[in-house]
Amino acid sequence: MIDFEIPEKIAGIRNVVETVAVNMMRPVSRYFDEHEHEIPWDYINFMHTATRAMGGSSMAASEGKKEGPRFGFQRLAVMVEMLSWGDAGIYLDTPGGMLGSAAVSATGTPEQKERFLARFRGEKPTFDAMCMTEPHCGSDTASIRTTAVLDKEKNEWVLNGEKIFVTAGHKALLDSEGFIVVWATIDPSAGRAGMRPFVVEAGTPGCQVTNMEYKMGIRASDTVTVVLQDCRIPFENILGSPEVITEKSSTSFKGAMATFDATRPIVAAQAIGLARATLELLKEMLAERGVTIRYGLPRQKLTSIEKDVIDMEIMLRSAWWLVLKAVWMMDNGKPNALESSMAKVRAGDVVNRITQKAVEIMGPLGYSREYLLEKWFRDAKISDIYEGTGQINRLVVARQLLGYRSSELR
Amino acid sequence: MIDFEIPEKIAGIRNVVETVAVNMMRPVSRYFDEHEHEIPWDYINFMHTATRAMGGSSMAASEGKKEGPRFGFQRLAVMVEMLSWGDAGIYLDTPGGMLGSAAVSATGTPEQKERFLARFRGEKPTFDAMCMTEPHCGSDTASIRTTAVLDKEKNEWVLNGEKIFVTAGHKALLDSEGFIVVWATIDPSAGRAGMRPFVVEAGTPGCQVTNMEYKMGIRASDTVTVVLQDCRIPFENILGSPEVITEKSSTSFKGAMATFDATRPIVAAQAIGLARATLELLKEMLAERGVTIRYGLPRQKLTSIEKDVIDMEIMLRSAWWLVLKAVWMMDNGKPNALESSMAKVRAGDVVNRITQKAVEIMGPLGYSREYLLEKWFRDAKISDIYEGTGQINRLVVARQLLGYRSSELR
Amino acid sequence: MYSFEPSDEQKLLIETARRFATDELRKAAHEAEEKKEFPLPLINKGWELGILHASIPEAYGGFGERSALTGALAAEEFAYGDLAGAFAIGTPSLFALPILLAGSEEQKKQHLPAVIAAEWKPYTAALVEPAFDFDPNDLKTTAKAEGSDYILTGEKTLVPFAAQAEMMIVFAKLENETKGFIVPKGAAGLQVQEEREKWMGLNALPFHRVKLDGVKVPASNLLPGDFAPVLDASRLAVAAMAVGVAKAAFEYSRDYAKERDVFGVKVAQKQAIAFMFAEMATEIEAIRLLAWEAAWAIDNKKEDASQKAYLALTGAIDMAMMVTDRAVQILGGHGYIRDHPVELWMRNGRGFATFTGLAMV
Amino acid sequence: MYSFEPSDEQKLLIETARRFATDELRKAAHEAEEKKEFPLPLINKGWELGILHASIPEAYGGFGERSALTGALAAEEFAYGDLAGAFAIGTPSLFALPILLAGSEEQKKQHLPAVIAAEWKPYTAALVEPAFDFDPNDLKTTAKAEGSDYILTGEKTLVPFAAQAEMMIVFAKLENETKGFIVPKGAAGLQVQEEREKWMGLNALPFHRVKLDGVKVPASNLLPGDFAPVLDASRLAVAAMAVGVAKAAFEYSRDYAKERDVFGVKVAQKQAIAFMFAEMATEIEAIRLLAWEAAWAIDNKKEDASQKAYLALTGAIDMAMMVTDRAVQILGGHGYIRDHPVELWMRNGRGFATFTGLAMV
Repeated sequence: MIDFEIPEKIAGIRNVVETVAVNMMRPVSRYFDEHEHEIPWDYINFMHTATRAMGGSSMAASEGKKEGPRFGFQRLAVMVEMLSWGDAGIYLDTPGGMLGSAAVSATGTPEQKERFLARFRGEKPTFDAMCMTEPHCGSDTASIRTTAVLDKEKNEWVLNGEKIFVTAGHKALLDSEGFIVVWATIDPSAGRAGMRPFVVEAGTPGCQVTNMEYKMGIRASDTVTVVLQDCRIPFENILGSPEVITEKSSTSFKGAMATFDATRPIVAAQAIGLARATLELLKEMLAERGVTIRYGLPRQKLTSIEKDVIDMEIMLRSAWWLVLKAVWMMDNGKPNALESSMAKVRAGDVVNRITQKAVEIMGPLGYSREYLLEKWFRDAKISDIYEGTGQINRLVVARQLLGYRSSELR
Repeated sequence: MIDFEIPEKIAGIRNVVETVAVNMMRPVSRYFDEHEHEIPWDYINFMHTATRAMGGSSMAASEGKKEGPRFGFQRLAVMVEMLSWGDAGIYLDTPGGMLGSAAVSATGTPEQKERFLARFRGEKPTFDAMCMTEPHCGSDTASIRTTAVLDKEKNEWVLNGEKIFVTAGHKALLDSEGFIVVWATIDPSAGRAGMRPFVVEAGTPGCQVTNMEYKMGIRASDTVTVVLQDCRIPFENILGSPEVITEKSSTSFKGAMATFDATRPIVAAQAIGLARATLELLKEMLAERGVTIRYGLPRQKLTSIEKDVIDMEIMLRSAWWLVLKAVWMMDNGKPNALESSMAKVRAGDVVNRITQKAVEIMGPLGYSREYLLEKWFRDAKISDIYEGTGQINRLVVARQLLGYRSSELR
Repeated sequence: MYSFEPSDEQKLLIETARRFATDELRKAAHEAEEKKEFPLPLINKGWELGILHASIPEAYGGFGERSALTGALAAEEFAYGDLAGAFAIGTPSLFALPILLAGSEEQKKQHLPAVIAAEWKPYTAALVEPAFDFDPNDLKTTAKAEGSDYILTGEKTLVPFAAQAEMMIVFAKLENETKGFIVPKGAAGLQVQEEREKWMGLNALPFHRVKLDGVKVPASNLLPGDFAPVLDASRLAVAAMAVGVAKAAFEYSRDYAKERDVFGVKVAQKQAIAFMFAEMATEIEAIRLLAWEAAWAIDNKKEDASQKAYLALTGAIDMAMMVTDRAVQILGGHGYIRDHPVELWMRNGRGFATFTGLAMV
Repeated sequence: MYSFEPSDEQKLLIETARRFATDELRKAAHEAEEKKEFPLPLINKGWELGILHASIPEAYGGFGERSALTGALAAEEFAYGDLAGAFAIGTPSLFALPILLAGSEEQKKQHLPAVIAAEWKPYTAALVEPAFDFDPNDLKTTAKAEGSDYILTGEKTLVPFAAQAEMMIVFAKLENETKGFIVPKGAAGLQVQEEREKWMGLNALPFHRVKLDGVKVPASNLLPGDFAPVLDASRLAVAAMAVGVAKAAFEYSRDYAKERDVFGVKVAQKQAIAFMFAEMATEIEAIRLLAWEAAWAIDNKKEDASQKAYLALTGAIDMAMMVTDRAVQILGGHGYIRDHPVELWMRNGRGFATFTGLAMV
């Protein structure tokens, strides 16, 4: 039965998160935008304490196999949307389980999940990160060059390589006892089939943060380069069951892709939160200046601004439902590769179109750093880039629609 | 010295053509749209008589090698724009030199030019057509299957194959003593290198018009299928110098491409004429209903309609200058493959966006067959399809911009 | 609780409607358009599926409660088959649903059973006016109270089956509000222009200009209820149909592009074409969800249901144009000739900006 | 007679300007933006190219006649190097050109030689107002005649180098028309806010809020001429600069995409990316031609020159946003970090909707 009513449970959490967004994020949005590489510890500590108080280890979606309907990903999407409405950069500093732990959840053994994820329940806020991109490759994750060689004597993996664009890598490795998940190849000649995820914990010798990026937006979030130089980790830090080591298949790569099916709608939810923030502020600013939007009129009777705002509403709402449908499918165990990439494509588009138009509409006020519109314009752009660019996601969508393998549609 | 003033000579011709468009095309536009496959003889006879009276054989751009600046293609573009402003479908019925004779002009020997083009100076209006597309291929002209085999004994070419989407083919073969230019391969294994253009004259046995298309728009123009079945033509009807026959190069294919460099801006000019007609009528209809466009205001003060109309003006004018620049380069002997495809891309886009928006703005009046807007919407679509789709032309543009051969950018 | 899955009952309906749309409507569409006539037996066959009947309570001769959502699901499927067919089959709804939504108990009792009895009969409604800025909430057709009567004056366009219709609802402005009035065939001052109106699309259907030259109807013919739910019902229906047409165009062009060779591969294997499909499908799904949301809001009597229906239709107008235009583009020259349905869908596609009032669910 | 080729003289200028833009401005841009200061020596070097001087007749100390077209050609090249630099170097034009275009003979004689003598000095102008719907033809800043003086009241934003400027032109509404007034540094009631304004881009330049609290200037400080040519000069300049920034973004992303591998080929070999480039280049060229047409119309005193300048800028606003956005997109993650210039260009790219008044040619 089709239903667009937010589940009560989620609505409650949403209200709580809204309070956080309003009181702990918005007031410091500009500060952390202008003080790049400073860390919003107040927000982080609060979120950590609150999550612990609520008995959870993180915002993550896992909730065991209970009876009845499952809401984990829907709840996560709603929370992320609201936090990103608060501040898209600060949201990325939320402790306790981002993309790295999503990979652990998706591909790790029960033992590994306990070993790596338990830390998020600890006293101090702890972070994780995903290391995928390398200097020579962007979305082309199959051409990763970081190597993992098994030292059989010591039963250790030796990692060598360089990873860039690691979101929250500084916090995971240097500001907490966190970990990163590093994608590396155990057989450079095998392409995708050789790719495996490895957990490298904070403090591991040979694992260094060598660079922090200066970015257009989301400046409250750190983006770093991680260099692995003869970095040794225990044998058991390869994610998944032992057979992944010898089996030359792309199962494990598919694991990474499955991670994306789960994380893309969440990244899309970030975009939506930011887009909603923008549209709401735009309407407020306009209303303060006597411009209200007359819904229901034929286009011929609208002003240019009204038409733009109405188009924004259409984009925003419809993209949000795409996101919710994708996570709802996730919660209900339906394969959602198509829907999650659709949601990402659409949300990445929409947030850019909305923020770009909002800045234009508000003229000098839009372009000024006195208001947050210009910041959100800058924050927005990342949504169409990370976790697969708009182009990569269009490819994924097209392959699903057309029934093509990646060799058939490149 | 950059100059946007229309040359006096062309301005004069433009005025003449405008009279034709207003008096001989517009009044019968709807009639020929609703009576598909009827032929507008009044217009045709008038144009033929007028062209002869002015001493020309056709509208075509050739004007010999005189001293001083050359205007041939600029003049042609301006005339075509105006005729297409009159009626895009009827314009295609203009006698005396369309794409077929463009190919003869571009690739034929002097003897061939005289032999094939003289007929346009005759008493009766005469037509020509270009046969490129085949049922299995659209823009992929390199995969043509129509064959030309030399019967050395009789010194004749024997053509076999089927050509579709032949514009004005019925008029060239059945309604006048015209000709068609057929692209066929003399060596099916050679790809592009085997392609040659052949002239098949009206009345040649084995050359049959087998089908007339019913189309969305430009219904005043005939689009036919031509079947060649053991169709024998004289050896001398292969366009170009004798060496083209034996030389296994793609020179001759490049000849076809050069034809396109000359014809694409002309097809773009058609699109512009139609787009201008639409914008003018739209503004008139709006003005009659009390809506005028306030130029000069910031977007924030515009109505939705004003913004749309202003955007249309921008699109239209800028596309027109792209067209003129492309033909100006042609006249000045500058290579214009990039510019001519840019003009086609832009004009094909623009005419569709303008006609689509105009129909929408005028609501029920836009959708009604009482006005010409809906017809122009239908006529417009062909501009982004024939003479290379918008996609093919984007490829051509991109290859030029990026310096890629077609094997590098497919 | 969020859910994006139709109920089992709805799924059954979707399947039935789709089968009818695919096996019958789609096959008749081209000839109907070219011959400018939609075959009556086929209309009747569609009518017998009982979509409208399922919206009318038993008390008035039907067998269900109206669900805008169910109606939208069916409308999408019908339009997926053929838009003219979908409009034709649904024409009696234009009369019945305003009565159901805004009529008095007496009006319901009097008219609803007659409409849904047995055969499809052309009951219709006159909403659209021949103005570029036609606004259903600010009509130029007026109604004035005169004693116990109302006098209707104005001009309507795009009235389907007006020449044959037993009765029609005429919408007019009464004291700054849009209201519906039941006008019987042959009422004095009611001039149904004999000649059919000609449109860019929908040539299979008879549309007529209707002039109201002081048409007098008794006060009891005024539908007392609000116009808003009626307009919502129409905007939703038209939005859902836009989704149906777009889906048809998407699928047809996709199948074509997967079959046809170009430069040694299939057309669909070209990235630029494949991206078009990705965007078309995403846009279709986005607007479908928006339409569903509007339908759900209507059924659950949400305060902002009208706004949602408006947004859904506004989005659907652009989506349908974009998708149908691209479908033609992808077929290239083949898209431009009338042998393939995409050119018809593109003409339909542009019409959604003007079709409010031609369907209701 | 149509021609799309600059004169030999113009070609020389383009080359000189481009060399300076590429070798000097472009290289300084990143640091200037990050350090929030544009190096004065570089401004002076650009100034010495004498673009403004070539627009001022000898009688006023210059060495030429103003050509909007030549100015537009130079503006494109400068902005191609760096927009902040282009604005900085051209700031004195904001003062000189209104005087040239709308000033009295006396004003020209008095001020123009001073402006173009030797070193670059920050003469400026205050046009923009802090309102979302800022309209240069309907200013909120007012001028009122009082005896033989004018009283200026209002608030201006985005005034470049306002704190240092010797003099500025303040535009205000006088009897429903926009007029320029020469306001000297330190005039009573002239409040230049000390703290620099902060914008999304152009951090290299000092912009200040300026309040006019009943600033009194003598009648002789009113520029008697029409505002229209001044506005045209600014719209054209900003449009040409948008073309320059877009061209920079196009070329940079093109070169990047031709270098970088993805899935075994170069990024630029992907059809979807290649199509982006085709559209970017086409759009840039289209708007460039529109700007040239406007410049030509201005120089040839065509009646519709104002409309053409307006259309060129309006088109340029969208074009610049589209092109710079795509350039970032094509670089992906690398486009988002400040090591590459495309992110700066994208921030500039959005600004063209607001930059009218910051440049004139």
